[in-house]
Amino acid sequence: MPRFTSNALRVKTMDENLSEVKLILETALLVSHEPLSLHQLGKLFETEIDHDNLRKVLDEIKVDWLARGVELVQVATGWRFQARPEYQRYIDRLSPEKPPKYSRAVLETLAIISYRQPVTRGDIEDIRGVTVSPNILKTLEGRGWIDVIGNREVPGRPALYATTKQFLDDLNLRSLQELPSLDQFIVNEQMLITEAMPEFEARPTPQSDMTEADAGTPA
Amino acid sequence: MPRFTSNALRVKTMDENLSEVKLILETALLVSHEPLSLHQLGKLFETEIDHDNLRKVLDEIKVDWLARGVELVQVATGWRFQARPEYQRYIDRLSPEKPPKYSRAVLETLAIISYRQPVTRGDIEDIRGVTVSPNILKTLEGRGWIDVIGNREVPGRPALYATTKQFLDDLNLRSLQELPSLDQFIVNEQMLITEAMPEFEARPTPQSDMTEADAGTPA
Amino acid sequence: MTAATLAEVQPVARVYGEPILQMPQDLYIPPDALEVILDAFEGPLDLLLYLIRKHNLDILDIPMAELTRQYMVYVDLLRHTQLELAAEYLVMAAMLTEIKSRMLLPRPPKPQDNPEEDPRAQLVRRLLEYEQMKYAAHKLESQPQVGRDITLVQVYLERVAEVRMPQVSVLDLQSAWESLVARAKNTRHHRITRHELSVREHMTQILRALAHGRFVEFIELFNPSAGVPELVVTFLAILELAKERLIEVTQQEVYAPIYVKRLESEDHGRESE
Repeated sequence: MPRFTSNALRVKTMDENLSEVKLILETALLVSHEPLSLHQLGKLFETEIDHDNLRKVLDEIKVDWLARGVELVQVATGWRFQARPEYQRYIDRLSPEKPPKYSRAVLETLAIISYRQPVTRGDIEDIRGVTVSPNILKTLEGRGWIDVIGNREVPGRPALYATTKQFLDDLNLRSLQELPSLDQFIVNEQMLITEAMPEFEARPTPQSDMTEADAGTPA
Repeated sequence: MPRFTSNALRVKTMDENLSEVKLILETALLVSHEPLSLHQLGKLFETEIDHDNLRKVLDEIKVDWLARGVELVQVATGWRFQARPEYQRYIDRLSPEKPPKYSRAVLETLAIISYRQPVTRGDIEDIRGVTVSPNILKTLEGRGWIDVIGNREVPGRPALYATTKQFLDDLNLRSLQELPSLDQFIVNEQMLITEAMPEFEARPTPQSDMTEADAGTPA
Repeated sequence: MTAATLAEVQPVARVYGEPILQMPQDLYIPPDALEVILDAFEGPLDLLLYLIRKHNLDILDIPMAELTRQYMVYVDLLRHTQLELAAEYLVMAAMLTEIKSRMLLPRPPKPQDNPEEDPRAQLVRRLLEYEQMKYAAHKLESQPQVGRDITLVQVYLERVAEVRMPQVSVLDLQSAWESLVARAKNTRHHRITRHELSVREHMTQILRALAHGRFVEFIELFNPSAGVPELVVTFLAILELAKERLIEVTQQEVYAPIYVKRLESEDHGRESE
């Protein structure tokens, strides 16, 4: 293969030469798909550069990149530039995979626990009208969103579930009261025409509602 | 949807914020396999950054890289980092692999599609004066440089071909307007004799084939 | 063949192993060389263009007779090996013949509204169009190309396989609840008011505070600085918990401290779990 004379390397002073060597190394490392060994990096230049000197320049490049999102690292097969792990979350936003979704069963169970806590599995089953598989509760416990805060003193002493602090944090809520009010829904249910979706601001609720609700629940 | 707070962006001063934005943009562009549009770059951040500001930061990054072997450029689908042409010869020493060289038939077809789009295969044949083999179009489609953008509403509804954004990206162009101008052709019409001349390669000729074929054909 | 005017060192082609040092200078191409040479052209238009340019012919004054005769020779030779290409050369020959014949015919007086075009004009337009596209192809090829003249930066990113958790928003919860209620509408009503929610939240908090079966003084469960509504809600939560038999509220004597305790561990212990 014909080798072309490198103008870039035909320089006047040692310093200039070194800075050009540095640029060439940096460029090659930035475009390379795989790590480059000292041997490969040496092949970039017409004039031979011994490995000690190459290593010195690579160390300099490493220092140059210290405050950047990308770093020069040495791995088994050579040197490569790689993004610092802290930046992955930004880059991940570029190609958002569809996040997994919880099944309706999980969401409904979570909704019941959020709004009716503390509740037993039996309570959840009563409301949903179907059996609640232990996996659903395990999923939510595993996520750290619900936990058992006691047992109800009835035969079988069923566990009582409630939502955790982490649940509030993950949903960006300060307290359960910031959950959407369901008043609006009840109004709609009663076929009274109302406008928009419920809002999150605190609305005064008639005290009697709770009493009524309690009284209205069949024993 | 609740938005989670980004620590990296929760900074004290405007300056700090900006330098972090710059680092994130630079890192994403260095890592990305394809050009990133302003829209995509905006998605990197929690808080919205308008396109004007993004462009300003990109220009700053461009300036930062002026004295390096790599440059930030804008092409059809967005911004990307690429090695400066002056450094290509060094890079070639590492991986001498090159994309396939296209035949004149492929290149002429590509030229007609680029400059006369949208065109049907018939249009291409009219200009070139020969049948266009489906392989030629397949080659260009396979490269991602052309695609079918519709059909001409004439009998047979022939497919209309046009060039893709990737074609522009791969040719380092932002838009079709940046295609080399053909004005010069009209001026220098007479000087084209050598340029337009086909190149002949010393190719082994299937001599025996021809003789046989000639001999075998009844007169 | 006419004398060579160009001194070319590289053979342009080889025919039967013999190098052809230059392109034929005449319109006439020896049959031996024809196949090789025609291969080098993209078709009859390309060849015609080459011949015109090579001989510096005026594109508007093509020697039709000579060209046509030459094309017929090509067609004759080609039809044995490349029928399709032969057809294309034949079309060109026919076109050339037609142009020639129209030029030979005496021109009828032209009607004013339909001036007859020079029969060569269309061919010339095609030749120029084709030549321009050849020029465009040449220009495109010299355009810097990614992978050939441009290398893209590609920095490695070690993707930590992050387990992506489903995201749930408060609206998801609301709609889940609404669909529940819609389903259960005929049998019962679940009215969740903001007030009740805050009572329920406090019930959970109190149960957490009473973990491990310890006694907690009643007043410790209240946060006096939180305001009257908070105190009322806490009190309601304690009542509700007592009603649901989740806690036990005890007082030894009047005015003695009231203690609150979770009910479970006393009667049953944890072995039932």
